[in-house]
Amino acid sequence: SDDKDDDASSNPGGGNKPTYTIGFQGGLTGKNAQLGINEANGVKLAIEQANAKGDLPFKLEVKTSDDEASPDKSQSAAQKLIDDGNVVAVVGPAFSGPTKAASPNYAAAKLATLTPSATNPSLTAPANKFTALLRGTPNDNMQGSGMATYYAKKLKLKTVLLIDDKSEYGIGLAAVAKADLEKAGITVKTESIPQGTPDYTAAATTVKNSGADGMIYAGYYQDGAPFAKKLKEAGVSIPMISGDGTNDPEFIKLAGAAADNWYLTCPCADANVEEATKKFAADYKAKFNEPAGTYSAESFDLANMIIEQMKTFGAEKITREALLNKLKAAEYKGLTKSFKFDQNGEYVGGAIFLYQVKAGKIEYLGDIDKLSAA
Amino acid sequence: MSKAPAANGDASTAKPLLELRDLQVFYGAIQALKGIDVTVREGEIVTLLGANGAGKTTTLRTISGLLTPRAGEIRYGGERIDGVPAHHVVSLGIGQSPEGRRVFPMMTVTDNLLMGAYRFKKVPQSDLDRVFELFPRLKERRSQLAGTLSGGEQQMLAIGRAMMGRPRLLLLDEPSMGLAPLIVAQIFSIIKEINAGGTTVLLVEQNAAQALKLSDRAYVLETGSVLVSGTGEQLLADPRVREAYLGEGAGG
Amino acid sequence: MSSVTTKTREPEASFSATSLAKLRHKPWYKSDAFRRLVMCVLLGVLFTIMTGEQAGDDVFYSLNDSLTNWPWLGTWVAVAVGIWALITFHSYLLGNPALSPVHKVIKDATAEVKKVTPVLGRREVKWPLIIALVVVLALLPTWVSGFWNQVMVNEIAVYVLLAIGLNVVVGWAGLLDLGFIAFFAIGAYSAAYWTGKLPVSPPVELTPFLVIPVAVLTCLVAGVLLGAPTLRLRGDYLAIVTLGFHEIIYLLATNADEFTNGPAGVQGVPHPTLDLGFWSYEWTTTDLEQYWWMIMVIAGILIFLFLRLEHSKVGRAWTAIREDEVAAAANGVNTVKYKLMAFAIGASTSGIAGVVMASKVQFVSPASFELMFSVLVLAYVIFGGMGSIWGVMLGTAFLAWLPQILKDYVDEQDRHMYLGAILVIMMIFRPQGLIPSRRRKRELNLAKEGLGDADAMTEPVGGRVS
Amino acid sequence: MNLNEFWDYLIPGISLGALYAVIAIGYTLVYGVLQLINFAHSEVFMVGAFAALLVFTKIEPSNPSGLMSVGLVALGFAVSGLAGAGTAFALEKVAYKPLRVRNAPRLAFLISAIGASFFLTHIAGKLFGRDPKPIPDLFVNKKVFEIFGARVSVLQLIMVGAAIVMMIGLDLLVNRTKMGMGIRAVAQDAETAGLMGVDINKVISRTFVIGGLLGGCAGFLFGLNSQVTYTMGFFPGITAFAAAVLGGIGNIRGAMIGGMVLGIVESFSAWQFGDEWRYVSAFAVLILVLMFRPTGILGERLGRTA
Amino acid sequence: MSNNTVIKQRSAESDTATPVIAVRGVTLRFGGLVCLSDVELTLNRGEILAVIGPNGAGKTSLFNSLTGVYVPQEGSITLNSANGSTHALLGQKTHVVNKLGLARTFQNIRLFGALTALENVKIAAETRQRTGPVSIMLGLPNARRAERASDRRAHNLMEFVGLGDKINELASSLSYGDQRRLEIARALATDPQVLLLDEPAAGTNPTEKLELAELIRHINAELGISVLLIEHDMRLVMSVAHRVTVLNFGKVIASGTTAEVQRDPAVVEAYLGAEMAAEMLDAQAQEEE
Ligand SMILES: Nc1ncnc2c1ncn2[C@@H]1O[C@H](COP(=O)(O)OP(=O)(O)OP(=O)(O)O)[C@@H](O)[C@H]1O
Ligand SMILES: Nc1ncnc2c1ncn2[C@@H]1O[C@H](COP(=O)(O)OP(=O)(O)OP(=O)(O)O)[C@@H](O)[C@H]1O
Ligand SMILES: CC(C)C[C@H](N)C(=O)O
Ligand SMILES: [Mg+2]
Ligand SMILES: [Mg+2]
Repeated sequence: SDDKDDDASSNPGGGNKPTYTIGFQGGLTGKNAQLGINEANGVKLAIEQANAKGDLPFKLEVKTSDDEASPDKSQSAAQKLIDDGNVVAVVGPAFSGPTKAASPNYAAAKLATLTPSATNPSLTAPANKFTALLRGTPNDNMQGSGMATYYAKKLKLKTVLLIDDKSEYGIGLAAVAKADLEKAGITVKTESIPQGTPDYTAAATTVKNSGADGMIYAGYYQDGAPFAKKLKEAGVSIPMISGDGTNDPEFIKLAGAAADNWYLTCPCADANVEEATKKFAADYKAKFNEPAGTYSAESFDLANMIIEQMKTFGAEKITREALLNKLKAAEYKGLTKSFKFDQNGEYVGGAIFLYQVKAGKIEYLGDIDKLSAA
Repeated sequence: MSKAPAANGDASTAKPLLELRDLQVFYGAIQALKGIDVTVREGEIVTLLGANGAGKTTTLRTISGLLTPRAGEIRYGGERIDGVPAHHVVSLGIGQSPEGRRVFPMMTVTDNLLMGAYRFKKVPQSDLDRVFELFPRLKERRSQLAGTLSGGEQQMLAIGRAMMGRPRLLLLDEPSMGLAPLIVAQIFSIIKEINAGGTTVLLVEQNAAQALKLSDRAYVLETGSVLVSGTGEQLLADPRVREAYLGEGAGG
Repeated sequence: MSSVTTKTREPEASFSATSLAKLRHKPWYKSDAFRRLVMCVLLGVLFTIMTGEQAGDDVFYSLNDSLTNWPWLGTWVAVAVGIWALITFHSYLLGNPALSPVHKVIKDATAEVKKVTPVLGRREVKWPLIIALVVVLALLPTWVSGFWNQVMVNEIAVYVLLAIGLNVVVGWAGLLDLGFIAFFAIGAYSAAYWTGKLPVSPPVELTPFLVIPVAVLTCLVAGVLLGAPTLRLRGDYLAIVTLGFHEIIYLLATNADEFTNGPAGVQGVPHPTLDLGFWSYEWTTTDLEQYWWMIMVIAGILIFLFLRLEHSKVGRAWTAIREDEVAAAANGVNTVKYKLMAFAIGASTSGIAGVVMASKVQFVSPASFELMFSVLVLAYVIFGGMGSIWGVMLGTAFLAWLPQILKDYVDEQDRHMYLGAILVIMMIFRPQGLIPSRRRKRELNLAKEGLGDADAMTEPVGGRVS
Repeated sequence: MNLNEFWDYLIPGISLGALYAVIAIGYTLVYGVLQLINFAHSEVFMVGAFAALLVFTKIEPSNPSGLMSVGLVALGFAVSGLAGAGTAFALEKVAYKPLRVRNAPRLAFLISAIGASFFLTHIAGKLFGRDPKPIPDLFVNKKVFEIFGARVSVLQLIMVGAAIVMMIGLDLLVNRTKMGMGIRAVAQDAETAGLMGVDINKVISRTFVIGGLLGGCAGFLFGLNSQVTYTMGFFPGITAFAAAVLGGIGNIRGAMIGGMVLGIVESFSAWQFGDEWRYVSAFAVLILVLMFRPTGILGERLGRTA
Repeated sequence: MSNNTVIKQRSAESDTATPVIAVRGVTLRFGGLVCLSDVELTLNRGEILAVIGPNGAGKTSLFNSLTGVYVPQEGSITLNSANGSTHALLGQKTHVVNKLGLARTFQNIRLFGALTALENVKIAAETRQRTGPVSIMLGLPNARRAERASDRRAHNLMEFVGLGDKINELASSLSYGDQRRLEIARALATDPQVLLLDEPAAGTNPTEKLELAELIRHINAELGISVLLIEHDMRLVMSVAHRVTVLNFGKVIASGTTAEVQRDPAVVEAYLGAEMAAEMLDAQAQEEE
């Protein structure tokens, strides 16, 4: 549903400006609801701030649509946005599965969807004809290979244990990492430790007994944190690396000291270094009384990217198709990274950055390729 | 079987222990009792007779608080007790052996008996002994699960269990149902014995001939109303009763 | 308490007129009116929390916020007390609830309905009505927005199909099935397999319509495979086994990546096509009504077939098994056969729904088959009124529609909270469901009188035998 | 299969099994008395965990050890147990009693239970946030013991110890006290129990309270072992219910055995086949056992039989 | 439409030579408890055999063993059909036993309460029909024909047991005595050779008992069905049974004609009691006069 606070932030300029809506589709209930909520909030914040600035030639609203992270609920969630003639572009869908289910509908409606987090590589395959989908994030291939590179080149490990969480995200990431690790001549052992495992003690024992000298965890922080705790208890001290699903302050909050020394990758630049991101974090916390979470900032960026393109229309009426075409060609420098798409809607560029948890803080180490080359 | 001294003479003058006045009970829209009056005096054995569905069980269940009458009253020792919930009625000294025995199948015989004394904080061994004395069969089987007892044994247990609550008034619902002839005879003599020990008994029976022989007075119910009432002998002699409830050629 | 003391027994429980009076009349704090008041106030507080702020990082935030938000809290509590007062004074003032105008309105209304029902049952009224209903339903998608079109197909119609199937298992045969969505999954994966979209390729590729019979067959077999070893189980034992079966199927879909592509799912299941030689038709992503009509036809056929079953030898045998399995067997009913039949029919219906879903969404992944959905379909069926096809259809439509319409009124994240509350309230006030079947209603009435169980699912394990 | 690993996996299996057992008892007790799957029991468990979370978030213990830790853990049990008991009590009054009074069909109870479960889950999500939250450390000393070369953490000892104490206590309560006898009697024949002077409503309430108490404590332990979320009840709930059935639903000792078996099976299957096959193995074992023993390992006990 | 068209009639003459059911050396145990021990029993074609004995003697368990509800550990149970074939019943499924020709009633009435009286009977009658779910779903003519046939048969049977006017009442709303009759009608609908009645008179009053005795004789004489009867009411037993077998603690302690059995001291001691025995002898003497 629409956010109640929207009216509060309505422009002072008055009545005759047109109103446009930016949609958001993601899982607000169901499994991993928190991720969807993080993203929705990012979008809401962007729109509130844009309206508040008062320099827009139009008024903006936001419309969220919950797909419960389920593919079969995705089409109707998408349709809700498609039906609303005011919706000119959509941030989302958040998850790859729902993205696959709904993209044909968006394509037919020529409604731009900029996903901040659907990372499954196959989404941008031209054969899909997902012509309205623009991926605002490097896909799993890039992160997975980043991890592999670091282990192979920098740490020079022999055997790596690769663990996925049986989520779509986790297995995607793991598959790529596996291929790249093997390419680098590293022996790979794989395990799956699904989300919501009731007790990670057995899993930690498995890691301990595996004989690997490095571990990759492809999953989210909700599961990574208790796992990290048990790993620490088990006395596992090999290098551990995880992706953007874990790269979140919550990880440290949940795992406590057990998070120390974990490497975390992310296609996103350090969210804490720059002034702008600090302001974002503060504003977010102020509005939603919780710190910005995974993908909040990316969603914020994508919403702003849309708004920026909308501004280029000036007084002209904004149509979906026109906006879609502009977005396809656009380039935008956000808080987290620069956004640009190739002809398939795939994210272009995308360095992967490495972080490490040290004494309860996520510290920025640098561009993973550069680090590995060094 | 010792002939217990007939209490007829003084019972008729004893003060009433239980009085039902114009009792009306409904199951939803169905009226099961259409205003019955029954009196049980201290020390008596009173029998309720009647065909299936006449309302005998309903009467007992209303007395013990499982059903609430829509009209009329129940007086016990002179005080109204209708509307008192079942688990409090027991503590007034009204014990019941329900239709179909209803022993707790997964409890031992002893535990079943102790359940009968649930209202007491402590149960004296003598109470158990008294029941075991009445029913030696139960003593043999005291640690057997009640569900595995035979029908007759279960019936004994149900009566024994009711006795454990030291009732002043004992309600027995068809204690002879489904029992072998030998056991039926036993049960009746035990009822007599219990009564001789000072417990007033309200008995519901299909087995009219035997019940009437044993009781001081009796009521015949028919579709929720009292049809005839009188002393045991009177009813045994009543042609209507003889025809409907004793069948032809019933021994007397 | 299996120990026994030898001390003298308690003094005989004594009772006096006053103590008895106390027992006969509840003290004020136990009175219905007072309890209702407490309940209303608590509900007021609860409602304040329900409509309060979403907590985030700080676990106390929402609690502090709603319980110190006096105007808001006060309003809700006042409303609650107001409602209480209305109810209480209403019945006090009138003394006799029968005098209440509300009561009268309800009574009149039911009387009217009772007058109308037999008329509705008459042939010359019934058929025109049914035809009118079908026409309205068929035209429905052309009147509503694309969103509701999607909802009608993906969320409502597919689940209505499922509910029709589950009704056979639970409503008619009385087998408590908590894993029904497993067959839905099998249907959907069959569609993906036979259209060549799974990592493993099929011997021949089929179009979705041709997959339907194959999926029906597959589910039939799966239903029998599940049914056969579990037939000795009753009630809740069966429930947990079916639930386990669901989990196993779900986890196989998730874990057996080589066959199912795991959690990533498979994409591109084609839309159905119809080729009659002289005329061919292809369903598309954008023609939403077409799917609605297709499901209407499928549901129509199923209803046509199943309605016959209910009042036939088969339906009666199911009822017999449901009520008393030993007695049924003793009268020659082959309980195994009929139970398997129910499982198989239910499973195949579910399979059809799976194929439809797969080709509509064109994407199949385990996420559509979570345990929660099994629980939900069961809730739909019971909510609608087990055993009555019309009831379960209505119940499903309502409960599947509800979360969608709630989107416009409450925080999307909170929808399940309201759904849960509605389920509880509904079961309190209408435990038999929206439109219970006649037989089920009778069973319920019998249960109310203490003669047997309303759903005939409490037969002691192993059965009564005498 | 080397023997060291065997112990390595057995021990977490036992501690997890102990938790399942404690939750399973809640199901079994309620089932025994009301013949009802208390689907919302998993939310009682969740509420217990949140209660502990709230208290410890307020207290913010810093580096507790020694007696302090003991006190905190005891506090955790008290708070979570009370919260669980309270929730279960309210649940019975709101979601079940009205149906009981109306003599509703049993499946209506199931749906009411499911509704209550949804409601509690999501109101907790709203009230406490939807992100997982950690219970602060209650003992810095995570000293690990070794048994047969396998590690045993303090928390595991607490889990198993608490479970054993609760199980023994409950077993005594049900089999040795007057209240327990009342519970058993109501389970077997409620109406007749009433005729014996048992207040049926009170017994039912108490049963819920006891089950809730155990469930709440289990929630606390579970939260301590990992973290607290509004959806945390669902899977442990399902597994514990399976455990109750596996042992013979209605049978308290059966619930204990069932819980243990499932905990160990899960752990061993994590070892042998991988963590993703945990539940598959657990349910496969459940189905197999029920095929050969349709009334569970120990059969029904509290409940009625023919 | 007369009964004969639907209810098959068998030759009513009591052919005492051929046993319909032969129970040989049957032993049934529950754990340590021996419920039936080496039981021998023969039911001859056309006969009414009463099985009596104290509570818990194993009478109902014997019925359960005959009908496949229980599977005795030892012994054999054979059914000799009217058409000359013989079947081993031990270990057969309940519904198979029923198909072979054994129908029963239950000690505690077990009707399908939410169905009408007629439907109760139809269910049983339909187990003899071959129509499958597919033809029913499609409404094929054979399914309709079958439906009509079972309807007719059920009507006739209801008429036969004297419930012709209660066809559309709910089974649960019938009076106790009528429910007993309905159970019998339902059992008859499966067209049995042998009818097993478990305490059909329990909880009925003397008048109803007389009517019941009449019905049992009717079933035996008119339909030619052999009857195995468990009953505690000695008057009923004596008035209908041709022979009596007495069980005690799972063993057969006596077997013979009614007169023989009531004089048997073991039976008197274990079951009848001296008083009852004397009473019965009296009654019999009166009747003979
Ligand atoms: N729970 C119930 N619900 C509805 N009607 C009932 C219920 N119990 C009994 N009745 C009806 O109330 C009437 C009286 O029944 P009741 O059980 O008191 O008869 P009874 O004299 O004890 O008969 P029986 O000899 O069969 O035990 C009957 O018509 C019966 O059908
Ligand atoms: N399923 C069972 N499990 C254990 N014991 C059983 C079982 N069924 C029957 N029994 C026992 O077998 C014995 C015989 O029981 P049965 O019901 O056959 O007696 P009966 O002769 O029919 O008695 P009644 O005349 O009281 O009906 C009893 O002691 C009974 O407890
Ligand atoms: C992290 C998530 C919100 C989504 C995930 N990357 C996916 O592709 O599904
Ligand atoms: Mg009665
Ligand atoms: Mg018997």
